[in-house]
Amino acid sequence: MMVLFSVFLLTLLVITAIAIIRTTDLFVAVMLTGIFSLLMASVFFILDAADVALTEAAVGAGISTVLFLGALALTGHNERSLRPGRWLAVPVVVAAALIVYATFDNPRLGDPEAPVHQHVAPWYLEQTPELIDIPNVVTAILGSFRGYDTLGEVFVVLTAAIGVMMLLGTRHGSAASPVRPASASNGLRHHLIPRVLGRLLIPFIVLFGLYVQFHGEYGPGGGFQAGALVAAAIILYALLEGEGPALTVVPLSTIAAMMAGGALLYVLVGLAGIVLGGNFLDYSVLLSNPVSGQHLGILLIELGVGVTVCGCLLSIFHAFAARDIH
Amino acid sequence: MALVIDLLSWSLLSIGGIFILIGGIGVLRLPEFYTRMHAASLTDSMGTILILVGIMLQSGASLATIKLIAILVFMLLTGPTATYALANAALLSGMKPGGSAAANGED
Amino acid sequence: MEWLGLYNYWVFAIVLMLGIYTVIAKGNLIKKLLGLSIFQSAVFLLYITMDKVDGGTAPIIEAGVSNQVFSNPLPQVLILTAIVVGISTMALGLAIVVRIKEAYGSIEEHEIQAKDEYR
Amino acid sequence: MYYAASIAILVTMALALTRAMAGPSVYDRVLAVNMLGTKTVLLLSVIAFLYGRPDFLDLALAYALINFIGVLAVLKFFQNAAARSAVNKSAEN
Repeated sequence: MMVLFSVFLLTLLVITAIAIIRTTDLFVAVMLTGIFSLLMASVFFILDAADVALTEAAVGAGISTVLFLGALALTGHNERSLRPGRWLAVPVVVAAALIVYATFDNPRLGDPEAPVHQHVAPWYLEQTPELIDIPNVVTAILGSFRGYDTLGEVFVVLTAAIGVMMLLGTRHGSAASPVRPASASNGLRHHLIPRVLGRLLIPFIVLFGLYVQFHGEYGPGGGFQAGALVAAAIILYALLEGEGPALTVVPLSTIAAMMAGGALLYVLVGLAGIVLGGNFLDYSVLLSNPVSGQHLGILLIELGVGVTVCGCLLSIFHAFAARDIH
Repeated sequence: MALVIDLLSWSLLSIGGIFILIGGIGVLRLPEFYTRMHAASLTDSMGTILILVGIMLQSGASLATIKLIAILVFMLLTGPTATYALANAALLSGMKPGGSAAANGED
Repeated sequence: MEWLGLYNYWVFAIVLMLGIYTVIAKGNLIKKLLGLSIFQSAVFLLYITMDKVDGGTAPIIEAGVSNQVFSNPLPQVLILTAIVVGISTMALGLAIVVRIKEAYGSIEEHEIQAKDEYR
Repeated sequence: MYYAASIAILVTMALALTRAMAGPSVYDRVLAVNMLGTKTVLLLSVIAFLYGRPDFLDLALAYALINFIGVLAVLKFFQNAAARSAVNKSAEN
């Protein structure tokens, strides 16, 4: 039955993808991308990937729509296609047919004998209760077994955010800051009901973000999701009250400190492992009991991840929002 | 007793499902934006209440029920607010309610 | 019903190619980025499809329950981080598009190329 | 009975998706996206119970909290677009 549900959702997914491509209004395309993300999260959840679905929810529901709309506001939302290039559909269809042909050799969905399930995955599932002793195996792998990977990903996020700041942070000189429409900086202040409700929701979103952050060892969650959720709460504040007040609450210097501080915390935890006589990112030596050491290490690096992701997403949002309307 | 609770929650779930389905049909079939919004928002709230309460009866007194109550409260707060905001934006943009369907596009 | 077990892969193939088609055939730069994000989602779908085990549940060990079958946690870890990285790199792409718009006054590929030739 | 409810939700998602693609106005599409969001919350809650893992309700809770942001972002986008065209007009005159 669940397989049929996922088949139905996947069919909707394909239809949505086709609609995204066919529409010439980019605003509509962005809206459909929101639907795409919702369907994707449901499919992830049906396929047993609760952590991934939570990440897709935290990122796809609010932040990606806000970012795309922020970019559309700066570039215009009508696509003028003079060069249809429809003949390119031919090689694409051929390639799709080839991939479909190749899938007949794939192990079918859910096959326990599939090669993926034979290699290291059983080892992770067996050893996690012994070596790390936290229920969420995904967090254990993310934080400890494959800590290097996660460190790399955090630095990719940081680098991308720095890149956005370098591209959009500069002022273009001679334009002498054209008159900004008053309402643009004010947010949605005159919409009383959304404003009151938003103010009510923000503390709960932050609270939920902290829950996801620190409950990540026991249920779905962790630094990546929590960072995105907290960033979404602050972006909500910025939408309601305008960017100015949001920058008073969380100034740019704080955001920069969060971006760098989280990544630094991660690296320092790794270095502490070396100082205490272990390997880089070996948390077992942090405390006298190796398992408690692992707990402490994962808690700290997840905190680092969460702070960095939150800072990076906020800096990206502000970079787009502060760009003068040209 | 367990049977009564089961029956109650099942009927709530199925009535909720029917409400949601009606809302979906309304969004697809009604002639113009404001009527569609009416179909969407009312059935959304009612269906949400029925389905979530139906699940709550099944889960009994547990952490899950508290989470379900939280979900229900947030849905009941955000749903109508989003609808209000949308209707407001549409009205300000000059879309007239009750206008001829042709003016708003589609049959 | 054998085909049901392969349906996810077929959707992967179709969505992947739809993404590629948007990137190579459409001229609008933001549309290209949307195509890229569709492409990316297709890859996510492939990985998460591979993690499923029959009768399995999400790899979060429940206290006091033995003999649980778990789905593969490894692809989940890879995709979890990839989603957040994906949105940051997408933001970088959007930033570049915004700068292109400011420099060329357009985000259509053919108009940008025409301006480049004119110079 | 969970199955009946989830099938109703899935069918409604398909109907809302049709509305999102058909339009005709942008507001119809936003309405459809919002509706799909609430349906996703319900679907995720029902599936969490179908799988017998009620601790996964966190997901539905996350969507219930932040779906709202999307609608507000759209609202602000329209408002700014209107303000911008007003500024441009006054600059031209």
